Amino acid sequence: MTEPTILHQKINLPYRYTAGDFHKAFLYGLANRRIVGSRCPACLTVAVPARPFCPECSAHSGETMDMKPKGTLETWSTATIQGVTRTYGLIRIRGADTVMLHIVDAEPSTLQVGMELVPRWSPEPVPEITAIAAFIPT
Amino acid sequence: MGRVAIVGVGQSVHARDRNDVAYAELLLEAIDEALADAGIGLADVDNAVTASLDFYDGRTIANMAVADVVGSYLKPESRICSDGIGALLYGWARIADGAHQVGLVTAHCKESEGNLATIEGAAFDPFVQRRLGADADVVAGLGARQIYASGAFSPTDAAALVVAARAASAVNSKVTTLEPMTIAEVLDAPRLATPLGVFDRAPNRDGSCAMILATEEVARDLSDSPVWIAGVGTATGKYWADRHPADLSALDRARDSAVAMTGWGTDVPDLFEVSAQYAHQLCQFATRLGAQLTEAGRTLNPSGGWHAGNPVTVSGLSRVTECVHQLRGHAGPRQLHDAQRALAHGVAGLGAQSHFVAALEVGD
Amino acid sequence: MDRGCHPEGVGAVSPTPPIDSSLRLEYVADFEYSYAAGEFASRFMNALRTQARIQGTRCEACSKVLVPPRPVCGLCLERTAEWVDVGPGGVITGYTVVEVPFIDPMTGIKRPIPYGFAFVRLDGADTNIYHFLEESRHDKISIGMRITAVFKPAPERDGTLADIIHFRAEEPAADD
Amino acid sequence: MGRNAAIVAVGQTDHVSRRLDVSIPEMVREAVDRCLGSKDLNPGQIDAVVVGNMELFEGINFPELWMASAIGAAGKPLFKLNNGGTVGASVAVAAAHLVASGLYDVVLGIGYEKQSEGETQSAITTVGDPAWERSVMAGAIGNFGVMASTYVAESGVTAEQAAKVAVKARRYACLNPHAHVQRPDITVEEVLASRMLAAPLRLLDMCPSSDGACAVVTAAPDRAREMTPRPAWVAATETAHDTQFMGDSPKRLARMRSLVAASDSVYSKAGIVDPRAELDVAEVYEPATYAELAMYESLRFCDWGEGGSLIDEGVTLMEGELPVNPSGGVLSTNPVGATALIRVAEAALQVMGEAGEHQIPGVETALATGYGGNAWTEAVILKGSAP
Repeated sequence: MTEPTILHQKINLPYRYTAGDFHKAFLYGLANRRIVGSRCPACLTVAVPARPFCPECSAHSGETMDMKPKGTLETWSTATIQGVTRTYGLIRIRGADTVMLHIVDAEPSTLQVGMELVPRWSPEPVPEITAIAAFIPT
Repeated sequence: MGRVAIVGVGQSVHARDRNDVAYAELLLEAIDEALADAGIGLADVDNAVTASLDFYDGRTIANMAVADVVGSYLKPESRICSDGIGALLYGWARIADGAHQVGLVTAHCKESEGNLATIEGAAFDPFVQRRLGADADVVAGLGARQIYASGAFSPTDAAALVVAARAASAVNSKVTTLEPMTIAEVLDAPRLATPLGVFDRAPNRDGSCAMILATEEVARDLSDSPVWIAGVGTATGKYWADRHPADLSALDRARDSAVAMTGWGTDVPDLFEVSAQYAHQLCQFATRLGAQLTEAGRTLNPSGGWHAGNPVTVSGLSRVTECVHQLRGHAGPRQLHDAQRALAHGVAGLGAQSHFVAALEVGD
Repeated sequence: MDRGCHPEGVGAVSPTPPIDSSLRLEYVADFEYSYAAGEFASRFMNALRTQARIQGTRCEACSKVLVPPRPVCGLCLERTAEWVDVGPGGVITGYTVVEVPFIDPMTGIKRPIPYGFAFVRLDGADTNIYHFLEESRHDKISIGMRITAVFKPAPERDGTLADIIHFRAEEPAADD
Repeated sequence: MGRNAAIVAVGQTDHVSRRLDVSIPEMVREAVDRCLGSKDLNPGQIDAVVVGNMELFEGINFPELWMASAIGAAGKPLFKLNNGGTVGASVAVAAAHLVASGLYDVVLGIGYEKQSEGETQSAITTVGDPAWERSVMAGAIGNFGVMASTYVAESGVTAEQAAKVAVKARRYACLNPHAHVQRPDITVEEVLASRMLAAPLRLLDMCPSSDGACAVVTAAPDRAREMTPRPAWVAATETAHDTQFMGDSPKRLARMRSLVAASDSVYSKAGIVDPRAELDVAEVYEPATYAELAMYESLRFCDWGEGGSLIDEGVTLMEGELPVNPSGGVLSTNPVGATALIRVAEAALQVMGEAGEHQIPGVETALATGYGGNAWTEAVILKGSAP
């Protein structure tokens, strides 16, 4: 039998994702060093990041709201992905009923559930999740 | 609705780097075995439902690659982009409603061919998550810490399931035999995504699975002891970041809707084949389905389960396949005494968002 | 959780965001795959790379020679058995000239236009393959036209269908 | 054994080149809200959701799980299909089977694509096998160009006849508020003068690239009758594929064998002997002008080689014997994952008598088809009375 042929190929494609009003509010908020959430007019769930539909009841979100730029750590995990070691956390912004994924910049052994974290803003004021470089302990 | 049976099952050898075969050839191994098991030819099949994922297969409309081997020329083939039990459910519906008589259900995947971190990365929310560069292991690690913190299960419970799965791999000819391992070795292994270690995730595998479904009339003609699909169910939970990992309402609903079709009442099935890519999830899902973790390797995942080595998408049908072998009494060294009823479970998505359950039984 | 009261930590309600400007997040998928070509493609590619031979497989049931070669004849649902040399000559069974550019996902860059693109039935084959034509002038191409494969030089061949650069007319087109 | 299923509600976005005002989940939700709103249904009445989309077109893996809450599917059975352009019709067929089997009473089917967010022509090139067609693919357009050339050679159809299809589509699109390309003043001369993309296909011979979504509710008989006065009953469905490799089907478009097989099957199941006489309207998946003419033949609306004559004689115009694509068709609107579901949805609107300005009077029997993958077909017959 012939030696198996392995085809090393790439799928290399550009994409561009249009943010609707609520993601726009959140991302432009980050660029202005603000954390923006949204509230469900039906069940009053507060979601951070802001989003167009309630994660609890699927209703259209109502108003957006500015949140205090601090939160608590609910869980974390340290992993090495594509050669980069990082600690990721799920952070509950104060007043939010949801958690958000971000990078936690702290020695993992010092992390505790419920500890307070604040954003360390990136020097670049971009409308991207990376406008927060990481969350850090207060 | 008409009664539907499984009259043939087949699997490829599941192994790391099946680079001796292309997708279609890999799937053909399973289809050949399933057809031989049923005692029919591909021409006898009147419809196919396949399960596969474009990102893993590395091509768009990836079911095109298997059109010939599933025999879909001028015939129906439909494709579910999720766990194979989703395809089984749809294949069941196409026969239960009287539209078809003999169906082929397949799943295939080669985890070794793509870069899993980028493939899994594409499942993250593109607005507020994807740029952070996480992968499915991180989602599992975040969840595992919460599960362990709740006290429901410990890393030792999870490690014990990994140990049992590795031991079971030695008596499952369709998977690569894994090195036996102790609980301590699993716990002390290098970390994957804390608190999870590298053996908490099922091994990277290539493989396929196929089965033949038939109406009651055809099934009785082909077999003295068809395995009946007594119930099917599925549900999808909230997106991973919006759902606490202890929220298993989607699994509950999938199980409840499958069991409600069976008439089993509150009787506990004789056998549970449960899918979970991460060991702590296996503790959760198996317990929630009603299995005893201490029975791992016996009435819980006698096949070894996903941790004995199946690819994503295929695990669910591999679980069904083991149930079929057990219910027929053809499970060889793994055979349970007098198994009559079984639950097979499949799962898909970041943080196990979608659950699928098939209830299987033998007897009239 | 009491959702009836104003949640703690919430500051001033921000104004409705501007909807006149859109925000689009860029993302470049860069997926790397190591596709196993499998038994049939491996054998085909090896013959193409080392000997510039093009091969198909014959279905035992219907006797059709199938290119690309494959394990199962999709029409008969039977295994193929025999390997058969086909081409390098053949006929055009359908064609176009592509004049619209798009990104080649294998390279991430746009292919130059225009280029001839055809259904080619190789001599000895019963199926067609898609491939490029050397000719990109529409009025110089026709169905039934005889063409032949132009191979890359042996050292440059890497065992893909692109080892055939394109197909060239057996009879050169008269210049206008 | 199985029970009947009927389409009771339809909703679509207004399809355009670029929806820069909404994200993918918001766009899909818009179709869902319109669909449920059209019959005053609420999300709590939906038992299961089926979604059709091509993941690589938008680059999102498991998109249905990402948008589960947005489409009201969280906590429910949720299925994702992907089989190319046919997928929207596959969604409708899956919904019908899931209902007919008795498993679910009410199923929401969704198809969508936001083509502006990716590179569809490039992504579709990855449909080719990495060992075979991929390195020599030329997107959907190159493929269609070759297919059209074989059809022209086979049937002698002319560019003018094809252009008449383009004119019909874009004019009827003006009667459909959701249609993308609406050109009331389009002429045959304009089509023939438009830019050549892949001969014989010119710009105006091709379907556009659209952002859009479509949603359809399918229900069991008792529920259907509660939800709407005149449901569109699913009288017959069929799926037929061609083989794995594109070069296997000798002529592809001309005498498209999967379309012949699938349409013959649904005609037979629905008791239709002469489709031209017995169908009241057809919504066919025509990716290019030439394809519609070729499909007339495979669908047995006319004899082989007579597709061009059919458009010349006006048979498929709205006032003709068998109107084809009064919605404007794929030539006017093409959000790929939604496109074939729109065919089914438009056929359902015709049967329900809700098609508005492009309503054909008195539709009792309608055909919808999906086309995609390697010349695959999905065919559905809807009727005004329960089978």
